[in-house]
Amino acid sequence: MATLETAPAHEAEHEHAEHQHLGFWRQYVFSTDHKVIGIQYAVTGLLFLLFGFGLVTLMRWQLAYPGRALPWLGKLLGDTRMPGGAMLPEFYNQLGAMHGTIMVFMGVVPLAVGGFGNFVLPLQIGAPDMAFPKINMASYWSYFLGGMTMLASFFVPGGAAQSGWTSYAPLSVIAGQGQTMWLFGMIFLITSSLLGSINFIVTTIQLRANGLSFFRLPFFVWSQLVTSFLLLLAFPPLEAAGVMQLMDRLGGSSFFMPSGLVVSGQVAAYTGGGNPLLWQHLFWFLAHPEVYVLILPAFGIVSEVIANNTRKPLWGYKIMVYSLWFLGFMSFIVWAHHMFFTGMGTTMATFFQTTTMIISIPSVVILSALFLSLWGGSIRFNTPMLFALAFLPMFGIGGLTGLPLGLSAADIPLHDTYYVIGHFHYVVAPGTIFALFAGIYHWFPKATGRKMSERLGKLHFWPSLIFINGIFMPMFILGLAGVSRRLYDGGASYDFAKPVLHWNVFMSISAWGLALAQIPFIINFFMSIKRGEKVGQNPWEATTLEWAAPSPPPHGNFTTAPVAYRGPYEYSVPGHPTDFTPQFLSAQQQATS
Amino acid sequence: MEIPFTVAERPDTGLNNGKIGIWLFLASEVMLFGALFASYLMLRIGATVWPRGDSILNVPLATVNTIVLISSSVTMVMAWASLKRNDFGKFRLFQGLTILAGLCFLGIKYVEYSAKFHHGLLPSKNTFLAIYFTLTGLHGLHVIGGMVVNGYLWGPGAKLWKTDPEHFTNRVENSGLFWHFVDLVWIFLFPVLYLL
Amino acid sequence: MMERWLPLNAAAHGARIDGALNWVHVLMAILFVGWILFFVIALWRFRRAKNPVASYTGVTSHTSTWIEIAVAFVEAILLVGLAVPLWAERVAKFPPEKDAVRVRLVGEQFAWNVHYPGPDGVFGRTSIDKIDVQTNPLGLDRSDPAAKDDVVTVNQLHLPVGKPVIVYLNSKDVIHSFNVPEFRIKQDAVPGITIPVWWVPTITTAQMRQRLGKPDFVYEIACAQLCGLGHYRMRGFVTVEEPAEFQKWMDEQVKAQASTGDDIFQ
Amino acid sequence: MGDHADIDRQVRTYILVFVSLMALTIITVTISRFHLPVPAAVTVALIVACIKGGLVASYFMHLISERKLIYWVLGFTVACFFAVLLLPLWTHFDPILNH
Ligand code: HEA
Ligand code: HEA
Ligand code: CUA
Ligand SMILES: [Cu+2]
Repeated sequence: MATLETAPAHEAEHEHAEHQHLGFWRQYVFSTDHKVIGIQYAVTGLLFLLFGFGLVTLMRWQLAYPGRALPWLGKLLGDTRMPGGAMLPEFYNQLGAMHGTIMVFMGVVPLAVGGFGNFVLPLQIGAPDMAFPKINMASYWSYFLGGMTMLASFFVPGGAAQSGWTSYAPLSVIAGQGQTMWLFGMIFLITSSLLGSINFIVTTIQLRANGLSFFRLPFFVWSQLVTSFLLLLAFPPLEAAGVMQLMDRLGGSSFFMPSGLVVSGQVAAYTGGGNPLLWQHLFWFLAHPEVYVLILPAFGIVSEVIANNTRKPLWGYKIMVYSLWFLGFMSFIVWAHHMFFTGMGTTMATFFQTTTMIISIPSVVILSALFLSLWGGSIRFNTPMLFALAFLPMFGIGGLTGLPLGLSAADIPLHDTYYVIGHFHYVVAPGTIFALFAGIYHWFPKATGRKMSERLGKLHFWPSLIFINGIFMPMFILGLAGVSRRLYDGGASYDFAKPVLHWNVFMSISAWGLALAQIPFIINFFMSIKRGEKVGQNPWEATTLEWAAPSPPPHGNFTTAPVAYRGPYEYSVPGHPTDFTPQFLSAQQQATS
Repeated sequence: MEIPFTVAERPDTGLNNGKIGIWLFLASEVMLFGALFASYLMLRIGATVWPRGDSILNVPLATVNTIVLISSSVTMVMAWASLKRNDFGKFRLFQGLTILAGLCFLGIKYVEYSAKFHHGLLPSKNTFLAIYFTLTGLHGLHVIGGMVVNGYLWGPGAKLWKTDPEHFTNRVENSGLFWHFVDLVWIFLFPVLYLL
Repeated sequence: MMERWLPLNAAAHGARIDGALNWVHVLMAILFVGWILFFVIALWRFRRAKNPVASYTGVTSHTSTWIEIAVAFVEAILLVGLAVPLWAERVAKFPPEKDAVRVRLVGEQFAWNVHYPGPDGVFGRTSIDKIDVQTNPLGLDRSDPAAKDDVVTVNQLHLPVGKPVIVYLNSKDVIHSFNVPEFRIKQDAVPGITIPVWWVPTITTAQMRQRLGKPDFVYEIACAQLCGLGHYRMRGFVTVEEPAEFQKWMDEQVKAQASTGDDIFQ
Repeated sequence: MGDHADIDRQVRTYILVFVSLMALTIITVTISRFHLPVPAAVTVALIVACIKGGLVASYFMHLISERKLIYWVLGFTVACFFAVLLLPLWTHFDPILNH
């Protein structure tokens, strides 16, 4: 590879000195430093995850004990939501729609992409910052605005959006004001993602350190790169759809409104001529790639943690990279597997079933590679590794249960039941969320210079693993029994659901148990910032470039521009004195150290 | 450390950061307008009747607007070429013309819109008008956006020319790419909405 | 295998749907068990305490490639052998209309309107300006000769056993979804489009009551698509009867609705 | 900075492209006056628009001599563009019908 001129080291110091003069606001709030922005993203994302979890704990009360008054919190929420402490169906629907929206768009994506991507990616490629620091800042603040708009929507008359996170028209078009807020909020979030993804792609392509050729990139960087492409190309259609839905709601147009609608016995004031399925196409054109946006960064994090803690190279790194790209590309042409029951004929269904089956193969390949990486390792069971290891079978269960959903005939009994809820929660909750926890425990020392407590970490891990399965495993039973999702009473109205409904109580108790199991984490997180064990630059004895920077890294990241001398996972190289050979040490440095 | 390749090209990719950035942005714009064109197609194919554009819309005005926008693309590229020739005065001229053409486009659009509003031809009337207003409205917003950037580079942003001419030229090139893209979208909007 | 978890099947095609579901789950179970075993063994054998030095090369065998190819192959078989033909039968091989019971089913927030064509086999004209929530939810135009003998009910669908049924799904307002778990049928009711769906019920309600030992068993229509605050209670009922019983019910309805029809529906 | 002779040549190209764009605009408007049957009209209008768009992209946006990386990005984008443009139409062409 051609040698690249990078700025000499003294310039870095100059920048560093200049940085000292930045005031509090420029340094910590309106910062353009990728690390600060990453942390802002991560903390905001975590808070939203917590909030989204809060919403669902409320829902789980109603699902376990339909109609029963919730002791004191219920009254607190007021008469428009929980009169006398008993939940209204309107409010249940708001909670459901906002739980989905918040978890996906304001929790996981900002944490996985905005947080980890921003903090780790430039460090891992040896860059001083993102390619466009100001755009990076704009991306965070756009996200922040979007988040605030969504939160505010709970307080408009009629409450927040209540047409599901999918916002299917016509229901969403005739819904109350909360839906308008949802749309505006989404437009902010989409803008944020677009700005962010452009930044990630340019940064990865352009700011790689000397010697860091593409096939020396850590797998995490690859996963962020592909994720960014998905965001970049899949989000604009939802933006277009959002604009059209706004037009329908505010401008009286009929993009998604067919002719002849009669709502509550009144002929609806729409001229008609629109098509409700158009919304679904545009929504799923985003939302299917979006689910891979939720999982690919998780693959990336897990790969880093596994390579580091098995003390051996990832198995099949190149195949994993190719699979990743293939997965990314295919994810654009499988979306209609969410729409099998919208009146689809044989050829269309066959096409989308086939692409869906095809896309499962690269997932199998990546997962197999991660499983095989364990073989022959010298495995350290620290907290990040426990979360990463748990990710594998949990994602496996989620992914495998995607297969019957992907076959249209097998999907007939399963579509829109709790089986689907079970499927995707296995991939996003014990899957992605666990991977994110692994990432937090893994990179915390880099961000703060201190390790999180192992004891509290394990106290976080084991109960979380048990409870989370307690929530989601019974969902498959409910789903097979035919219980629909999004039911305010959890199915109590239906006789056929009666034999399985007792599980609802079990699931809810597990969910509250899971909530309690997060307390050690929250304590650990905040305590360790101040009191955690102090560590050096490379506490995990890792090989990738971020560990060449001081912990926490200063403004500009590296004291001298790092150079990559080898691939990312050179662990346990035969004949080498230590069991790790970092990318950033030259042969001479190795010899003298 | 300074961020590398903001001005100079990275040897192995042959590109500077801004250039890739703007192209990625345009890629997302392609998908944005792509989705709207998809909606147009789907609505039109599903419609029982679909008016010919010229039965409702003002083709002569739109033709003039097409010419205006194409001309502005030429002046834009000439503005950039002037910088390449080190002729800052010409740049000011051409860039100014580009902005004026943008204004002219918006003026004509305003006349078109107000005539529609006047006759009660609103997005709520039928899906043709709905998609017409959405597409042209969004396109209009892009024109405004492009003009703001071009105006900045014509005015306060031009200070950069004195300190870092190459960086400034790159900026003009990138804003030009965006402007041409806006033109390109119109090139498709015009026949699709007005002529078919 | 899966029958344990599913509601008792009561449609002619249902067994094959369940079969498909079975086979996918067999594949899933094999993969799951295989990988879990590998996983547990790997974690046990290669824990740091037991294996202090990792192997740089790791696995060299190509077994996993073969497993992946096998997975792809099995998926292809499931697809071509089961899913696609079953789907084709559902959506393209409708029974001839004359041999089937035909019903229009129109969803609204939050009820299912049932419309039989009556003895003449022709659905009467409906129009939206005749709709009245209380008295004429479908907007049936009784002045149309074809509408005179039509039968309309709310949330009550009667069907004869053993005869193909074609249901024409539609909606007045938002998207609903027609779902009767025992029939292995699910189909969205999308406003603006009419989507047909068909099946052959094989077990009468009375037989079901006996088999399940539940004297109050009814087939329930469960709306499967979020349609607003009453989504959870948008429940309809299907009664599957012997053909003679069904005919009797139908005749009664025709008589009752034709005689009072004009008074009620105006 | 490119040398001046090079730029001069490019400027001449720009003028040429400009003239062609004008001509094509006139052509497409004129043809539309004949009210051809819809399929023919669509074909002609789209062909002309594609030529015009191609000219703008190739010369004004310099795509004709761009780097490989940009081509990759745009190729990927175009594939996705056609996916979103065409696949939803299937809903119209392959619905469940009862005959
Ligand atoms: C991160 C998110 C994510 C991921 C990765 C996936 C992955 C997959 N999904 Fe899922 N899906 C969602 C999130 C996700 N999904 C969401 C959110 C919904 C619902 C949206 C809504 O309606 O609200 C949904 C819904 C959904 C549907 C629609 C169901 C319906 O509404 O009827 C379908 C149908 O095809 C589907 C299929 C698949 C398939 C085939 C995969 C495949 O990619 C999976 C491939 C993976 C594997 C095949 C596993 C491989 C692993 C091994 C072989 C190892 C096994 C080892 C052990 C178990 C130890 N998904
Ligand atoms: C990324 C996506 C995501 C995630 C992570 C989750 C997580 C969870 N979800 Fe949800 N869910 C959805 C996306 C997600 N969900 C979607 C899209 C829907 C469909 C909505 C619709 O129908 O429209 C849905 C629907 C849904 C339902 C069905 C509702 C219905 O159909 O009526 C249920 C029911 O139990 C549920 C439960 C849960 C539970 C118990 C968790 C738990 O796993 C939560 C676990 C959370 C944590 C463990 C949080 C950890 C965070 C911290 C500890 C923060 C610490 C903070 C600091 C340090 C500052 N979810
Ligand atoms: Cu009707 Cu849900
Ligand atoms: Cu999907």
